[in-house]
Amino acid sequence: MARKVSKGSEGLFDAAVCFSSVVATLNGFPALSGVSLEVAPKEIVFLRGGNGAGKSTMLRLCAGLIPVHSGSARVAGVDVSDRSNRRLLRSKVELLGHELGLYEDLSVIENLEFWADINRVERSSVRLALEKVALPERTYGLAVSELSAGQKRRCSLAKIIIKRPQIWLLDEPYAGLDTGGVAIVDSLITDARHAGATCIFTSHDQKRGQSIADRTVELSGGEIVPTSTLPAPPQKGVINAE
Amino acid sequence: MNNWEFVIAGYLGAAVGIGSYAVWVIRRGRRLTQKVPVERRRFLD
Amino acid sequence: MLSDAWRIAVKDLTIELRTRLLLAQVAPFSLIVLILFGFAVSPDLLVESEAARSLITQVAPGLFWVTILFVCLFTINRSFSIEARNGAMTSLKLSAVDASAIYLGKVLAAVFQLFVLQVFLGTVAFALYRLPLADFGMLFVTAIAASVALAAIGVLYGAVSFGSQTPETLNALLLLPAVSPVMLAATRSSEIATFGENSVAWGWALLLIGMAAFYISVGVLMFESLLEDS
Amino acid sequence: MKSAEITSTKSKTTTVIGYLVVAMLPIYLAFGLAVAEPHSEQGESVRLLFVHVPSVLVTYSAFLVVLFSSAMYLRKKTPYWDLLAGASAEVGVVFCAVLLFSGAVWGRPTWGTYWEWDPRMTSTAVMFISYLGYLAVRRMDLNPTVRSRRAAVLGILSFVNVIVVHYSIDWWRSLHQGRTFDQGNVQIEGWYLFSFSLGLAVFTLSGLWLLIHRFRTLYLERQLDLVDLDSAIAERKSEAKTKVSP
Repeated sequence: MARKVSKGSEGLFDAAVCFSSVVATLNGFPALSGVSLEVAPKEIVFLRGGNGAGKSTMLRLCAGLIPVHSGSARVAGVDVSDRSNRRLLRSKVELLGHELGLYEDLSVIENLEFWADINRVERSSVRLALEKVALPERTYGLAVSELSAGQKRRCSLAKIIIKRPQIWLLDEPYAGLDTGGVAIVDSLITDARHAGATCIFTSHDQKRGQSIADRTVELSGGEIVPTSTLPAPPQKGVINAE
Repeated sequence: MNNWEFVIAGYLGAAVGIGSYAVWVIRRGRRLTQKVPVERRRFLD
Repeated sequence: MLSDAWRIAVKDLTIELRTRLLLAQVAPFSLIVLILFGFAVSPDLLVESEAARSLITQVAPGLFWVTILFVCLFTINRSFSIEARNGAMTSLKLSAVDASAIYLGKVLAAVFQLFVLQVFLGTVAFALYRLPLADFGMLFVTAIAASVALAAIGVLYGAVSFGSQTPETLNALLLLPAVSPVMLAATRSSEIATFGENSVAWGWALLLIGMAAFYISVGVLMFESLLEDS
Repeated sequence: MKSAEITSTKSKTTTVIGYLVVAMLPIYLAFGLAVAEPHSEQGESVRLLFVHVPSVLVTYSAFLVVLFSSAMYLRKKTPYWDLLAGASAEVGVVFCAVLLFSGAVWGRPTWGTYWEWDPRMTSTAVMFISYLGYLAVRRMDLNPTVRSRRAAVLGILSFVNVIVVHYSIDWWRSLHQGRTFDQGNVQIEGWYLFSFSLGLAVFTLSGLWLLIHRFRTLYLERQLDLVDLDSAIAERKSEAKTKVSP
């Protein structure tokens, strides 16, 4: 384990994410038709695009969950298509997808403690994470199936906080959250950056996305739309970290 | 002992089984070859 | 790795304890199968004929293990359906655990469930079919070894059909041929344990243990290839 | 041969093999059905040996090829090994059906029953079904890479069945006292040996012929998928160009 980590540390000088003409298919459909993108370490990238533009596929590919058909993809300095490095890659990334990744029949605390255990993280971080996502304490012992949709989302957000990955991949993190929840996601992303992490996220809420991101990247038809054709970015406010 | 009916059935069964599979494979091969563009028809011969 | 396996097993068993799917649905199901088998094989049981009695006694071990085969199918399907829901398997893959730990953990949980159901069904079968018991030790070893072998094969094949459109039917098609040697050995071994009188006594039980060891090692080696998405 | 001339999956090699089979077939039939003497115990039904045993050997070899190419696929990850495994499994299943059928019709005159609960027959039936399962996995609706890898693992695992079939009689004898049926108690020598060898040659060559053709159809299917993918990528790219978001 330790040997592998030291090998990966050279990746620190690489781009966090480096795609070059990546094609990826989902059941024969080219969800990504040639994506080239570079994301610098500590950058916050807002990935936008219409339905079926390939956003989710791209995030899943970053986590090594989809095979690369052609082109090359490196994430955190690791070649995504190289299976021998898969564990190294997965120790560095975490994906918050449409699926919650929670066991409905276990309680909130059981889910997160299991998650902490299998990621070799102290169980004490579970409480901290739950406080951060502001789940009320009375829900800790409830089975996940008894939570509301928004509470489930918060619970699965807590998972990513526990893992503290180097690269955060958030697919629609704002979906189903109330105003409080939205603010939490914002502060999580900025906190993560302060801790040295890179973040790529998608959202249908353009204003929200652009207000927090360093850069907006648009996907369309499984490709990155060249920046020149994008409308001028709005004046970005100062990011308030705390 | 005379069991020609079983012998014939055995030989015939084998012939029909293997033969019909061969016909199916050949036909499918012909049909697919027509569909594949000329430059991609090379086999690893 | 073993501690991860243990955690995964505990997680699976906790979920089973909460939902009680096996206890509340599979156990009664297997019970009715056992009863119906009895009827199907010898409807004369109701009139207490001696011939019917001896027939059911003779086929009892086979009936029992066929029932366990169904139970095994349900257990494996359940084991993977909890991971399919909410994309939990993706989470497991993104975590720091080894594929072999996931394999061992799921096998361990399945072994436990299978064993508990075997004890339950076995007790019922002995009462229902009025069987003698020649060698309890051998029966016990048979049950343990068969549970391990069935679980080891089941989790391996369950991962092959995981994520397909029809995992249940595909799993049945793949799993039943694969476990048939286990079923044969377990039937013979428990026959010997029940009725006694056989010179090769422990041969079948040892064969079972061999199969369990073989499939566990194959599973540990190959599970990663089955699990990866890319 | 130029690509444009290729209109079917045949090639020089398969043509030669095909002609060889056609040339040997009448000799094989003549020897198998006429020249070889009826057996002292089995009578005419011994002639089924020249169908049954070659089909057994071809089935074994086909599944051995599945094992080998599955292992190679896991090592090398080249799609051709995967295609070879798939083609070979299908050919093996066809010959396995022939072997089960010829075994059954041979069993009727020799044992008086089409099906005897003999360990070898039973395990052969199980093997047949397990390779049908393998073929079902190859048709699974999954990402091709993932499907190929799972099929490769299964292709290796399924070979356990072949080993069980081969040794089932010995294992059964050592663990279970009782009669076992064996059709192989005919001494294969003289004309029997010659007819059997002819049968083996005909069956092996037709198996090889089928394997090559089936491999090529699978290869073409793959090519077709790649063509479709190329056009789908082009279409998707043009979709990206035309649609500029606000």
